[in-house]
Amino acid sequence: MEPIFEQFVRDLTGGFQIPFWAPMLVSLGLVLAFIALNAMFMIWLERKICGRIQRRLGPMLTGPKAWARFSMWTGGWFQTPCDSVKLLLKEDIVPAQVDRFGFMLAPVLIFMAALAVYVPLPISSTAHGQPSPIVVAVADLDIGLLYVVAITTLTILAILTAGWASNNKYSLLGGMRAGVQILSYEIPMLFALMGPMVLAGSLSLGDLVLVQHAGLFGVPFLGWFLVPSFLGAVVYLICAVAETNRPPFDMPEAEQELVAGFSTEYTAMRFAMFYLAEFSNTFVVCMIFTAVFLGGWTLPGFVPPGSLNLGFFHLPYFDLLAGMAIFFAKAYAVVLLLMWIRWTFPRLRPDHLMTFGWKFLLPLSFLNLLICTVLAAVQQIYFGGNPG
Amino acid sequence: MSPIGLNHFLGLGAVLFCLGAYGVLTRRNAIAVLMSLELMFNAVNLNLVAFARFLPNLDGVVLAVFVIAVAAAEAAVGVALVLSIYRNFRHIDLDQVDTMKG
Amino acid sequence: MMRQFPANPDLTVEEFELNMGPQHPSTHGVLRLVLTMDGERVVRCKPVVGYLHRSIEKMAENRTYTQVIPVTDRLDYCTSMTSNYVYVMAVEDLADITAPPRAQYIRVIMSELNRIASHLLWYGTFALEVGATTPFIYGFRDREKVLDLFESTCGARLLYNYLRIGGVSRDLPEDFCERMLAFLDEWEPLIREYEALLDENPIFYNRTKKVGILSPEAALTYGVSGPNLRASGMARDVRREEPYAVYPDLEFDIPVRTEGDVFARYRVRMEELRQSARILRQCAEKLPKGPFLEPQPLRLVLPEGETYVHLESPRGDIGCHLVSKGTDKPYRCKFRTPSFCHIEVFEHLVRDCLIPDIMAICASFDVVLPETDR
Amino acid sequence: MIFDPNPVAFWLLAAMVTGCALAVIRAHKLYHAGLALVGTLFGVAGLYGLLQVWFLAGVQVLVYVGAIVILLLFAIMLTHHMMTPNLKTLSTQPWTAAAMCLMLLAVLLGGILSSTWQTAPDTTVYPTWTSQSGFQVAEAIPSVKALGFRLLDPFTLPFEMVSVLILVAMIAALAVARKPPTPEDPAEGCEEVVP
Repeated sequence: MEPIFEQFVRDLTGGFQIPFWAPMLVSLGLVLAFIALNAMFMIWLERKICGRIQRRLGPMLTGPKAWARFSMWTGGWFQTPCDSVKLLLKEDIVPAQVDRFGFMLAPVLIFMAALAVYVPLPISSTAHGQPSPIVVAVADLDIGLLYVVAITTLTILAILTAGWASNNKYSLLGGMRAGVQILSYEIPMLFALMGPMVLAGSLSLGDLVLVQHAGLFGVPFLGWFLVPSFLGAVVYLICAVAETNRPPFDMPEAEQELVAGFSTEYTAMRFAMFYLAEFSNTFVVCMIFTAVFLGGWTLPGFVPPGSLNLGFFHLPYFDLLAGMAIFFAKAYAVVLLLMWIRWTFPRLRPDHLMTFGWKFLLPLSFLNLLICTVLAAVQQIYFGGNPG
Repeated sequence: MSPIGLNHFLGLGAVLFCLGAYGVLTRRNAIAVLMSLELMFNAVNLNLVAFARFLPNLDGVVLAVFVIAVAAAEAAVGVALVLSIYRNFRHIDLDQVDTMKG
Repeated sequence: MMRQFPANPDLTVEEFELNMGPQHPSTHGVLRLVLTMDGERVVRCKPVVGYLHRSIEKMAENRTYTQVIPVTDRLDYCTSMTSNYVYVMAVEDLADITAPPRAQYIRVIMSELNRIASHLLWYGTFALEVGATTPFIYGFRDREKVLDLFESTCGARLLYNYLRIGGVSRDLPEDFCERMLAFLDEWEPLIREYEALLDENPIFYNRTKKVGILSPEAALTYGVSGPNLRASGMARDVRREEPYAVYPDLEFDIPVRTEGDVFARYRVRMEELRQSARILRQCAEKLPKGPFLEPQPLRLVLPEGETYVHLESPRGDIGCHLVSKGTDKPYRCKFRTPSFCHIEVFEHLVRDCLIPDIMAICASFDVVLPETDR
Repeated sequence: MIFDPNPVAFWLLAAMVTGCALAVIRAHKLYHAGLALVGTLFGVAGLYGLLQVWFLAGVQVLVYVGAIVILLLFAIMLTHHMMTPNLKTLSTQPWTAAAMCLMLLAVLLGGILSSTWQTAPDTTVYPTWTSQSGFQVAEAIPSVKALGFRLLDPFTLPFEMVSVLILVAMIAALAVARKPPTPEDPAEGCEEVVP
């Protein structure tokens, strides 16, 4: 992020040297804005998809009437902003018998985790004014994937704390369920991600994407790790749904069983933070899936030019914008898949969930790791070493 | 501010270790004792990593990885023991778990 | 120092009591289950009813025989027609009145339509209890069409107050049969769609198969009736065993499953939807012309005596025990409602289950609380 | 390059670590002690980051916060009523223990201050694999790859031993925490007991 940001400011102002904290502050602002806006859009989309699947229209009344007349996909645009304002204005209740410290800490913790996890996620790359292409991320960490998985564990902590501090049996059961579920599904998820790690020889998400672009066995179309590590992709996606507590893995907040699970006692802004974090995390797992299995911002055999000259209009940073467009298109394709799953399946039972995770997904992820290791060895021996 | 050297890290490690030791000595609850033990593990790890970076030798980091692995194993067995004690005594107050005294 | 030894050495975690209801998203109204839990496992379950008691039976004692009919609507808001019917049947039995044939057919049509509406409602909520949201909307969408038919007949969509002593309150509209057949033609293929959403789904299969198994013996002991009894392998149906109205003239099967689990109860109800459609088609064909009501005096006085009649409501065997002392008001009007018996079974079935199983089991019995408490 | 951690960051992290550690050993509600332990662990992870050992920082958060502390919190939830504070926090002789620990601290600090360490700037050539040139290329920051090679080259045996240890610990934990089998016990127990 920093080199590009500096370059951008220099381009714009003609040689202005930015202070060292500016990129951090700007990326923090960008991520915050992205989380809020994207979650709003996703909630709207979720309701529309849900409506489509259930043969109804979804929200149609808020927003410009003229658009709503056009089709169901253009109506109700202002629904989620209105809902957010409503949530903001509601009374913030801290029940008398709760543990105040934990009760107040939990939403902050879950939101912090949702925010921090964006750091190593690469959304594009650009060669503009740089000697070699630079990955666009807040910081393309050397330990990217490990960082993401580590930060995710904070979510368990937050949910457990919310469940415990609420001093409500439903909340406690929800918190415990969430803890057990996320903890159990983290293991197959890690092993599923390990396949691509071995293939790329790196933990950095940027490297993973670049390796996929280079291709496996010299064939660019084999490059997406979806192909060599197909089992891993399936296992990861299932585990990711479980990690984000989305249906059919929404045991922790199963409405029909535990009222609202760990968030039963939460209202107003605190509840909104849980809700926002949930959607943010959903999108994050889709972004990770895109970066790790779907080739990130690249398309096989396609390298966008650094700038686009349309004759009358010169568009700099074209490779950056094209990469972002590709990346978000892929990520939203995964989001749509998750939504489709959500509105189709019934909910699992906690013990079935455990059996499924430990006895099915975990061996499958081991198998995937084995396949990937063999493929990586073949690549290394016959095709000139680790591409990473 | 004066530059930070190896001694700063070692000193912090010592403080952390002593806090952990105090916890182990004074806490009566088995889980609290386990937590204090984790503090001591961390103090040791901090020293190892500081040594690895200041007397440049990566072995310290490798050792720290091993310590974390052992700590994980210790916690698993420890919690299992706590649950087992709880099942038999309905409490986990270590001062009262003394049936072996006869 | 005092050392406390456990009362039960097998306990791993502390047992705690969980009040599920009377306000809980999935207890459909106001059922309260007092659960003793060991973690997620249910150790004991004690259903508590009575939160919706409206003393319908007492109210009936202070009204004339005709005035009781709207009260019976409130017995079970999902199938007001059959609640009406069982009361009207008791009065007719005691007064020795026979409704004209057209009225008999209309009553059967209404009962079966109401069975469809009730089962669709059940399908939606049952799916919701196991965590699938989409079937809920499907079920309610098609229930609306049945309600439209009711609305065109008697003007009401929920509490019909349609049946009268000696017939029904008004004749069917002109085009009722055509519209009903059009609805059936459109709707019957959709049953396949409902099943496609749940039947072949491994998650649903795992949630419902071998869960909450009710043996035929236990079912009889607890007085379970209707689809729930038939799912336990007993082919008992009042329509077949003590046929009333025009059921002897109609051909229909009684779906039976032998497993007695949640899945079997679900399947039986799905098959009943088809059978109801079959009955309705026959009724539309055979519906005779003629009067729809044999008018009765406004202040109907029944001879002294008592009677017990029962019929097959969507939920099971609903009965009415009517005692007359020769006045214009019932001396005693007691309803035997299937849901009340079904709730008793929970205590027996829910033991050693997990919380999600409670939901699946409770929902599979199709309990309606107003009927339980009366 | 002389290795020079940022002093502001160090002192902030040191304050966080010490403060949270104090809370761990003094908190009345055990759950709060657990949360404070998370704070300490994050502080230590931050110190690892300050020492540029990012991999270890990640592992610290993943294993300690993600597994060990969660496990401890589960144990707290299973063995305590929800809100009862742990009343008897300290044993009968807190002051003796404090004195002993202070003495220990004095000894440790004295040892640290009286020793002279052979500190040196980090100039090690950490081996890194690249496709062009095989093992080579110097890196001043210990990368994940460098650590991986170090872990598997001279420390292969301990590495494998640790995996055996973890396996043994897992089996032992299961054996200890398992319910004594009863005849009517279902094959699949409830899932919370498995640590």
